[in-house]
Amino acid sequence: MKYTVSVRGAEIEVELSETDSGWRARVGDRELQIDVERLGRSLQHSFLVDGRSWPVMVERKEARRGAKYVLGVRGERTEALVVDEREKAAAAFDALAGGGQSGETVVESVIPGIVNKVMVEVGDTVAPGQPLLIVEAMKMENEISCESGGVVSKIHVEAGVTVNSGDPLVTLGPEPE
Amino acid sequence: MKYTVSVRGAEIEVELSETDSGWRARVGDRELQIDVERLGRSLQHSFLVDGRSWPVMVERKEARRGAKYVLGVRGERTEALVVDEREKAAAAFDALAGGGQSGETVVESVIPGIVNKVMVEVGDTVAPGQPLLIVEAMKMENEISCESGGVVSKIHVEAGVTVNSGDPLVTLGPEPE
Amino acid sequence: MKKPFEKILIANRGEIAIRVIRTCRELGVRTVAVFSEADRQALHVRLADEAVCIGPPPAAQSYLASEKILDAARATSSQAIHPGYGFLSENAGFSRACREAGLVFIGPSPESIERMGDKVAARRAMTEAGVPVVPGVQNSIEDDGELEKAAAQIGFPVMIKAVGGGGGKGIRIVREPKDLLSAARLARSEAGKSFQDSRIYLEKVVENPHHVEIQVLGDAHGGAIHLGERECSVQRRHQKLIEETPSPLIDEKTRQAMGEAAVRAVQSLGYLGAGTMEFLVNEDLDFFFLEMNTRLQVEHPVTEMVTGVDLVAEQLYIAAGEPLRLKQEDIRFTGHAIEARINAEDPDTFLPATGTIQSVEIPSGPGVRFDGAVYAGMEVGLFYDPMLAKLIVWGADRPSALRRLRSALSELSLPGVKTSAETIRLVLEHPRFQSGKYDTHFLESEIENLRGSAPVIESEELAAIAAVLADLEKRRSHLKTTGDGGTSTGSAWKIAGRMAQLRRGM
Amino acid sequence: MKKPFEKILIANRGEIAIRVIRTCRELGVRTVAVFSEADRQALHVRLADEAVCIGPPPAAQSYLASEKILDAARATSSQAIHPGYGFLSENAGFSRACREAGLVFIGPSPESIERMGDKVAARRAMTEAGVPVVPGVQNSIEDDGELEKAAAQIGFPVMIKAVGGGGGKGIRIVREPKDLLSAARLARSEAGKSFQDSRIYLEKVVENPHHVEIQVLGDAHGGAIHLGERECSVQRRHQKLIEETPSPLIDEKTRQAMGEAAVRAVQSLGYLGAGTMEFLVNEDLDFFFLEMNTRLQVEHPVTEMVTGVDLVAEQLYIAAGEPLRLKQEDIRFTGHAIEARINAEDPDTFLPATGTIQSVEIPSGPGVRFDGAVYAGMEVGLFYDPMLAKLIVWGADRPSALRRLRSALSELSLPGVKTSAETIRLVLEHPRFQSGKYDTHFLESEIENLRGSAPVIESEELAAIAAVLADLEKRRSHLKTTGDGGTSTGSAWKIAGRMAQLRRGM
Repeated sequence: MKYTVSVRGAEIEVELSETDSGWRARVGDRELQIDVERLGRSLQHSFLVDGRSWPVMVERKEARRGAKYVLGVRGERTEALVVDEREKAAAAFDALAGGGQSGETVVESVIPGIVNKVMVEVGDTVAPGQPLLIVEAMKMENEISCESGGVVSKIHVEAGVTVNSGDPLVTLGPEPE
Repeated sequence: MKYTVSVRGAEIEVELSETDSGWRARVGDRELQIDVERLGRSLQHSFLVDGRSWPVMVERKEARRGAKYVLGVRGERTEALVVDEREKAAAAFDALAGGGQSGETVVESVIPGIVNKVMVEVGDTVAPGQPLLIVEAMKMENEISCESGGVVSKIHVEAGVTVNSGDPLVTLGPEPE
Repeated sequence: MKKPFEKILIANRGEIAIRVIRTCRELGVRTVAVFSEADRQALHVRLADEAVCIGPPPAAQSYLASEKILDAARATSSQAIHPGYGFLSENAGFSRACREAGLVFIGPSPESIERMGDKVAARRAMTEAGVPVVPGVQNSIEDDGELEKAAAQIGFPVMIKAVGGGGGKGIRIVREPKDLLSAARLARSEAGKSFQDSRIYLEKVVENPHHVEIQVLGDAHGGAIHLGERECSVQRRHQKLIEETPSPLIDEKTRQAMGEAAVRAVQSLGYLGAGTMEFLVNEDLDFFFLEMNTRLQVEHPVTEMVTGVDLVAEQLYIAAGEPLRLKQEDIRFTGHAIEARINAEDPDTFLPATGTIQSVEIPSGPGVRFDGAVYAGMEVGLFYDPMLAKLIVWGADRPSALRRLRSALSELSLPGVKTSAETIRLVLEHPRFQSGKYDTHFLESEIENLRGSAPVIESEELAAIAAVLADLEKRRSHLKTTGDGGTSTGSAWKIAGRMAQLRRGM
Repeated sequence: MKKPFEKILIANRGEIAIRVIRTCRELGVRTVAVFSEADRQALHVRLADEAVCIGPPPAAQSYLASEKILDAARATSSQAIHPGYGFLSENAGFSRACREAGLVFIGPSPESIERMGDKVAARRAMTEAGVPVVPGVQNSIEDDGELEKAAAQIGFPVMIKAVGGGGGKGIRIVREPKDLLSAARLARSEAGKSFQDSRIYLEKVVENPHHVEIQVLGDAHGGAIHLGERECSVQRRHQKLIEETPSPLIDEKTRQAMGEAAVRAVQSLGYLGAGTMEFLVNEDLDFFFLEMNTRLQVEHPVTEMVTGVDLVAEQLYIAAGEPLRLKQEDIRFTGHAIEARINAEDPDTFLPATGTIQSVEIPSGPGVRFDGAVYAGMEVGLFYDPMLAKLIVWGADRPSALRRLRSALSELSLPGVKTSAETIRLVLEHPRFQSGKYDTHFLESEIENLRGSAPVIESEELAAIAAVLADLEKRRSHLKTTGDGGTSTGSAWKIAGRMAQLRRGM
């Protein structure tokens, strides 16, 4: 079985086969012997890879394409996205279809928190760097501003609403020419 | 609902009723307000009993009659056996039917371990205090002897066998008169 | 041993409530926890002897609601209230309300808190006591015009600070005149929310400053001692991340002078309890009073590690009216201690993170202390401070302590939430931190370089392999559950499982 | 800092393997764990850098299999082997095999081990070095007749001891002549199994003895220091349960004399590495050499807590040929430390217990150290020593340390297996232990009284209520799963669940 995994921006090809005592993995031109045990029903796993010991905490996250895992090894977290061929094709299609959607920009929350104040209205023309709203978290107020200018075409939230990281806050359309 | 619970040899009657905010328990002439939360899927529970806080670790054990629980509170373990009326009747019947079974004594292992040596054979007459076998645990050898004498009628184990606490080792019949 | 009190209430949550409970339990003092509805399952509730719910999650309706806390203290017959840090700990009104209710407030008098809480008044008091302060204005400034004038006079960059508070809230550094008014607006609003006092003032920015603070204790009989310094210059967003003692910056002469200045200040204030004098120290080892924290500090454990003194126990005995149990000459310093704050935060943005902690593995062993409030299943929300725990280590010297912290961090695992542990590990690898030559700008100016230098585990490869195996496991268990039986191929970890079974059968 | 080695193999398991890994990780020394098939998931395997399976569960086929361990060391290019305690740690043959294989054995020379391992030879060597020994025979005794004669000469009660070993194995105390031969038979068999040497000898029983031992370090250059004493008199079945330092029994003069005797012995032996001179001390403070443990002791952490010295690090540097990094005058003692051994054992019988640890909650906070090998899901079996962990605390004085230990114990929870924690708590409550006036008979003679005095939690009532609620929960969840839907009455904890949901919706 052959898989593509995206780790820290790099695409890594992993070829796996089952052996009598565990797994054999081929990564690039290296071949590794792997013995792995999961500790009970926990997230903790013990990997022995060619005799080296790696405790790996495996968390599964939702992802749009493929399966995303957060792997914690000795306090270090690494995210890995497992993509199969079908998913790769779909992602490529998405990219072709254009993520930019006709010059629109969506300003997303970079922080989970509570919207404290919305400082713009639909139809406002905003300049690059202009503060759009304030999101409060742990009593710290954080101004959310836009990187590029435009015209506010949609406001997705109102004051008092709870938002998570990545939630859309404001959509900006292109400035009228 | 009324329950009988056996704790450290004492039988405690508990009457429980559900309230808006938790439970009301009547134990003897005391009435207690109880708010309880289980922590996720863990064994740990947080009890607030009339404002006092008790973290309680709840383990369920198998028991012949009723349900046995081991309750860990701040490092102290207490065993409690919940008995309902039907089970109490059955236990009483068992007692009446006689646990002694015609003068036979079963010597049980007081320790989990591995039987190292069996020093008697079926038919042997043994004196009170005589060593019957050796059970080894953690490299310590422990002589298992009988409290009263008799004739060995059955040997339940052989050298090399693993035994748990309470497992029958040797059955002694009455001495011929 | 005489108990300082029979029963006290702890008006706080999280690790500091647990810290106080631990000392009380040792001294035989019964504890009453208070909790908001969001904290019913919290560890401080379970570890306390009693617990009282004081309202809904928002702090204003629970941990900041003085009246509810006083009611809880009366209902439980508590003799005293320990405020921890944050929340009501530096609220003079609360200290006064305790006094009026006949309860002992474990901390200084309302008058001391007011004097030091008003950062402008504190600066004046220190100047009078002969302690140098950071150059700046003498009063708070309301008017925008005045603000612009004062800032120009001091010269950019200037620091906007809240009159009413500390802890990084309401602070803005302004580099250009054009940003002054917008920064002031945000600072006022934050300050108002955090301290119920929206007044601000201006200070000169001390260039390349070190944040060095002195721990002090004062009793009700005029006694005052200091317990050495703490270096707290690893900060981001004006929040400390790593603290250590002794400071790698200052020399013995400066240490002595700062300690003496701090004791002088405590005596001139008639200060009661544990407190911290914060100083900025520049590269010439000149030191300037910054503010006084009239409470226990988050980073107090490093002082405990090198002195062997239990600061919470001393707080309790002082509050009970006892004279100081330690003289200045009893305070001896051994080795080096470092604290790392484990916050729920995104290491890429330093912003608070949320999630459910799936399991807890905490470091242990020689010289390792973990003051935490975490448990498996804990939901980390947005209502309160994101600090989850503190990892503190002691070593015979600074290099040993650094190595031990790095080693201990590798044993910490709190899957389900991102933490500051990654940032801390990066800092520990940095040559400037290792050399001890770092100031308060260090972290924010170096963080991008730090991230670039992220030590890659063997192990992008390992990550890829582990992810594939985890995914395989997921698919197979899915097959087993939803498929039609015959096609089940079993677990990806099956070899392990089978071996384990064989073993059990032996 | 120079590393003592690049990579070492740890020929042990459990908490001591982890203890060694922690120091190595700090020093930048890579570690190789070995494990039996029963330990594939063990914590020491996960914490080490590398791991090698060395055979089936029985120790004779894995942790005692020298050849397999040497093979593993060679295969992993390890430079040295740390034996921990138990297993091969006092096996002269193994020390010699390491030497012959070109590997450094982190411990004394085979000659030293042989001399001290033969308890009869050790007694002779000590007598020659001018260190007092317990009265007894000069040689081992094979013949039953001779045994009876010698015992009569010494006078009952006598102690049967194994020539080849320590650690309580092969020891029998005999009070009456009639029990002598049966006790000797068991002692010989146990000794043969534990030490591959079934020889025994006899010693006089010292009445009401204290077990006090001195920690020593010797280097390859003739250097020798001691690190004070440990009192280890809380024992049952000849196994220590609680250890502390300083000893509450001995005075400064005795401490000095014992320390000097121990250093003299180390020098006269040319002893290399960490070792412990065990003494019996009677009520008149006369001390008698009992035996020398030529390895790290289980209870070494109490010494580390009061001196700040990392004994494992010193072992590594000594083994690497360095001269001692510490002089006698560098060793300063601060405060009081106590260790409690957390064994898997039935508190009613002191016999080993088995089970699966369901979850792990470990104590933490100021002055608390936990050296453990436990994890949630761990199966505690019968193959190895039942010790799961050690809880060590430091306090400014003995009463503070005792209070801290009691407090820390209340935070320890390992559901699924019975442990010695309950016995330890009972001991801590006992006035004789609190007063420090206890000898090696204390625990076994007082245990029944101790059990009678078991502090009853509020809480037989609480236990009853909790059990009923748990039972209710069980029945209701059963109903929900197997019943026909409509009759489900939900969880007994449902109120909590509903409130939690409401909160999340806020």
